[in-house]
Amino acid sequence: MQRIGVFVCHCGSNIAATVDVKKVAEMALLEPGVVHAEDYQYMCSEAGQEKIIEAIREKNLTGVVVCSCSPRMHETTFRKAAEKAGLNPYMVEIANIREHCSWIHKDMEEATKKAVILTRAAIAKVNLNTPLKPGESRVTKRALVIGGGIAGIQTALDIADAGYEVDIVEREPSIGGRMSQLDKTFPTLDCSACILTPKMVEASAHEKINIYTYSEVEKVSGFVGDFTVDIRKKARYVDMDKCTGCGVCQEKCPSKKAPSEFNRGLNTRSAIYTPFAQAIPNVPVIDTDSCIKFKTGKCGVCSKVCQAGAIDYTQKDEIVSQKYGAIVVATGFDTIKLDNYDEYAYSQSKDVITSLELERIMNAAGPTKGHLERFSDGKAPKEMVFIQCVGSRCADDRGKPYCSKICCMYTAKHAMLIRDKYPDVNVTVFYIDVRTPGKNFDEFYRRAVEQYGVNYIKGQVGKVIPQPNGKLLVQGSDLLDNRQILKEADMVVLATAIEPNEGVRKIATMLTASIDTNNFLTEAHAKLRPVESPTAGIFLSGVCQGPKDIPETVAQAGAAAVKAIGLLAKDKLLTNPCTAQSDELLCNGCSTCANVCPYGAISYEDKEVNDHGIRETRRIAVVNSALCQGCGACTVTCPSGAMDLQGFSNRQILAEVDAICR
Amino acid sequence: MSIEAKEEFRPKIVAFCCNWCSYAGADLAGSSRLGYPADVKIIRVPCSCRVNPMFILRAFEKGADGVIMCGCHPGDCHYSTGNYYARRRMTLLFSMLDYIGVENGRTRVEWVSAAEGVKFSTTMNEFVEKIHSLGKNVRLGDLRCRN
Amino acid sequence: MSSEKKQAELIREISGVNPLKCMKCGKCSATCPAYNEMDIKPHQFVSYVANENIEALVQSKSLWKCLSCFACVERCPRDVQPGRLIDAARQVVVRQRGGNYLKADEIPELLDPELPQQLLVSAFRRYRR
Amino acid sequence: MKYSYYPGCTLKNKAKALDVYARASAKALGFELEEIKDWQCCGGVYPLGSDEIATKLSSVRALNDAKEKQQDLVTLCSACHHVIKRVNDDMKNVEDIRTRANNYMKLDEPYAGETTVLHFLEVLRDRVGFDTVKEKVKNPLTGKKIGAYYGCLLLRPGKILEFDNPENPKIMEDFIRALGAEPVIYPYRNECCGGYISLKEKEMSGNMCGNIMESAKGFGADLLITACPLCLYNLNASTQDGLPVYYFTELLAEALGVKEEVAQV
Repeated sequence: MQRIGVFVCHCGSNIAATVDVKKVAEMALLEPGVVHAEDYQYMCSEAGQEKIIEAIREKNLTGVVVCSCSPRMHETTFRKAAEKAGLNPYMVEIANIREHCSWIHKDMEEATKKAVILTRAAIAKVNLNTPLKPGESRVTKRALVIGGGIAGIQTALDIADAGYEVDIVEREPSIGGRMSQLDKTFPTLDCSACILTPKMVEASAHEKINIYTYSEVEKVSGFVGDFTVDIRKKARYVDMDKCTGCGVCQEKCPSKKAPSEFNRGLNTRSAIYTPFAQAIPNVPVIDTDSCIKFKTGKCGVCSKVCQAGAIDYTQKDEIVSQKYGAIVVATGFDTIKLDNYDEYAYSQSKDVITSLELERIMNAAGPTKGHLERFSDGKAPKEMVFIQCVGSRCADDRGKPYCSKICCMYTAKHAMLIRDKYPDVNVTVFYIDVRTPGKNFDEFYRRAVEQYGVNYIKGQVGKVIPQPNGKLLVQGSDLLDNRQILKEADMVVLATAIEPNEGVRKIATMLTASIDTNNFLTEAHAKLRPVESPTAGIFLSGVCQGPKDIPETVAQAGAAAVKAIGLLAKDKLLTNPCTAQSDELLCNGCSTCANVCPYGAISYEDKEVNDHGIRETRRIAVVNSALCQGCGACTVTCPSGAMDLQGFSNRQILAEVDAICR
Repeated sequence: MSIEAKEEFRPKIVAFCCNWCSYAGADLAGSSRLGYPADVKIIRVPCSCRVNPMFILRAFEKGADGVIMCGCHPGDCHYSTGNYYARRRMTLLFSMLDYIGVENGRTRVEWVSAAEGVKFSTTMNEFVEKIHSLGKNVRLGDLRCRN
Repeated sequence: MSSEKKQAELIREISGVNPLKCMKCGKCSATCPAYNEMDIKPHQFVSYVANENIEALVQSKSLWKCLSCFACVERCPRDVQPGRLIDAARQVVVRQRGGNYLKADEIPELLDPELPQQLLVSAFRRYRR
Repeated sequence: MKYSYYPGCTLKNKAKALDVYARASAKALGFELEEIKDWQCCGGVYPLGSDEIATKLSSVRALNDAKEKQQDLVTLCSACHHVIKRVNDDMKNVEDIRTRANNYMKLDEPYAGETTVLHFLEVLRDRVGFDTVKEKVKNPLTGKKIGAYYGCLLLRPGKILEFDNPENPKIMEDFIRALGAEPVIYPYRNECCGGYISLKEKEMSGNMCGNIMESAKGFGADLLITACPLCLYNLNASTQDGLPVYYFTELLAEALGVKEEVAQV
């Protein structure tokens, strides 16, 4: 018989305001095995934990139930406390009477009744708990960073500076990401390239950093500390070692009609190309869809002009397999497609552009060499209209339900830069709310209004109407004036919502990292573990976790790096002891369990057993507890009931069911 | 007994939630204060594939009026494939239960991710309402199991 | 319950619209082709219902200016459907208050030889009980 | 291929052209429009109130008639299409309306939105195919610059009508191309003509149609096509020197070489 102590937490008023905690403790004492019950204001506090330790020691407790917040919050805390008192930590169970009770119920009597039942279930479970001992697994001292934008670069640099090997995998031919496409950055207006390029160089020169560009993650297996990842290095058709980056091939390439991805399709590039001049590595790739050699077999100009002999049309994709202890996801974002918002005439007029396109236009290295001009006729605009929240804050499936967070600030930046460089251009911004939380952000926005005379109108635009004379008629609301405005503009810029990059769901699935309905990766805890995925060993950096500007991204990238370093610094990890085990007297060696195990943790051994005095050799399932992750698939599939899961055994769960239905 | 019978029907509902998605979804429903009836009691399991049909039968035997199982969305299982097994098992189990008189409305599988607090709450509200419309479960209740 | 509260409740019920979903962006008013003819603008309509300010609404001439063209419904980012609210207010007027924007005896004067039947049918449905 | 066909009130009267050219064209394209028996007027506007049942019943009858014949239901007039398509959506997805409507109807088998509602243009696009239409064109309308006027009822609400992208539709433009003419895209093609407002407020609808005409002319259209008798009336009534407006079926019949035939009948 266990000797169980029950500890009921008030959580200040979080629990105590709706649950009669004294009653819960009182009722707990009536349950079998319970020899001690008490309540306290904050069980998780030092003093609260001390109470648990004291009770374990004084009353020789063999099991503990803490009635408190979710086990996802403080199970570890209480288990550690129990361990301090000499109790096996797996003899502690949590009754979740906060998230699953006090916070969702209003009626005190009802909530108390439920809390009593939840406690009863936890007690019933602890009665059947057995001490468990975690195993150990090794840690590969190498990290993988998926994505080579500012988030990935910063994370990689921070991990590498701590002395660990880091690989960056980047899908595009160069690292740099979205930030390399930006012209200036808010709220300081420093040039994006000037602050990013040195970091790119630093990363590529770092002896601990290895960069795979034009590569994608293909397969992930293993678990925290010991992941195995297959990386597909797509064929560049250019030998990285031989290429000197002279650029002659790009100059001479006769196929120059492919839309430039880097310039958002605003101009074209050659079939053999580097996305931008400062690309790292400065080695071009051949885009086989537009290369004449690949399409017709005739051409080969690049090969002829390359003095280094670096062009290799026979190159094939290559798969590299590598082991990692930690993986950081930094896959970034893109702007949404605007097919669902054609009332803004994006597909009907070349002079309606997205903000990211405007970045390229404003950039000296962009398609217009930094001159602000209309794409329809090359003329300089006189009237510019910016429309905010295009696709953001949208309740239906046309757009995104969230605020994209960066648009208010970059629009203020664009407006300011345009007014500064072209004082004769009028700038109007239609906004719903101007959101500027951030250091020096509101001051920045106010400068746009007060110093630069940007005209902010509160109200959304309903329709952009292209006119036969090439102008754009913007039909919008002025809510403060309570009138409908018809404003003629030369260019319209849409603050397009951002969304996680395409393919992130596939990566999340490979990593078994959870992802939300908007394709943002979920953090382990919204406040307390914002850079960790709930899946151990997976960390989140940048916009893949939620909309962010550059300073926030860099801060989060550093935080993700620290978490990864914390993991890599360990030599061994304790593994989850809640693994499956087969009862050799019941196992009939049928192999059903091995077929459903996703980790290949089950094998078969011929073993001599003593079944009620009969000695014989049987084929028996054996679980490798280092590989078993404790999902329990085998336990249910086992026809003879031989498989069971420690910590979540059949008897334990049935006891909980019984306690709840009693 | 006759006095009890006149009492308002408070169904007993057991919810099995996987640790990675649905249990977290339930936590999120809690921290977002999205209420649902107290009749729902949650049991945490590592994965929906840990839910043995035996657990569900036992719940009905012991007088549960409804059982709901929640797991990660298909394709998002923390253990890659667990919820597929669970889905297949539950489809079979529920049709068998329906055959022996435990209506389909008393059993339900729902995929709730860690970010879907709203979905968790609405699902539970709907489910409880459904159980109310079906009334007390007597088909599988085993009086010998009462304690 | 005050009568305005009841009326607001009724308008919400008939329209099936929850005016609290509105984020006050003004896109409905930005898009409305009848905007200039309206005394209470589409976005105001939504907040009038939310604030249960019904008396002003049912007196409004906007009720008879809405074209049911659904531009506001289509373009609303919050799925509020202001057009349905306006129609529900119109229903309240014609059903309960016997309001009647189109009288039978004024029709002959409005006819012309080209006028399609569809026009009369539609106007009858929208303007009368 | 046989379709159930719902003509609607105006097509039997002021908008006969829309109807007869459609039937003749259908024949030429190898499908048949079988008029449903005893159809009743759809009401012209969709009853928006969620408690309005009786006014939706005429549509339900037509829909159920097609269901019993196991045919898809084809419409021509934009207003009829809008009303019937939305009522069908209600019958399929809104439990309250479905139950109450069926209580009135007392059908052998309750109607629950089983019928597929197709606009004539959708038949051309999705069933016949514009490529086939193009092949069967005998007198291509080469050189004609045609503006498609969609109006509001065919396109909105996009989620229910599922006709085309409500802000940048192309079905009529593809139709125009199939006839050998050149489509003119102008931004007012999906803005309202004023609809029923023109009964009492000619000036208001006049202004709106003025914008439409100006825009279409500005982008170089020679003529407009529409699927809606009310749009045609409003557009014609609005401006003195406006562009000519035709029903799309008239141009179709002309291109297919069956227009004369119809005129003789």
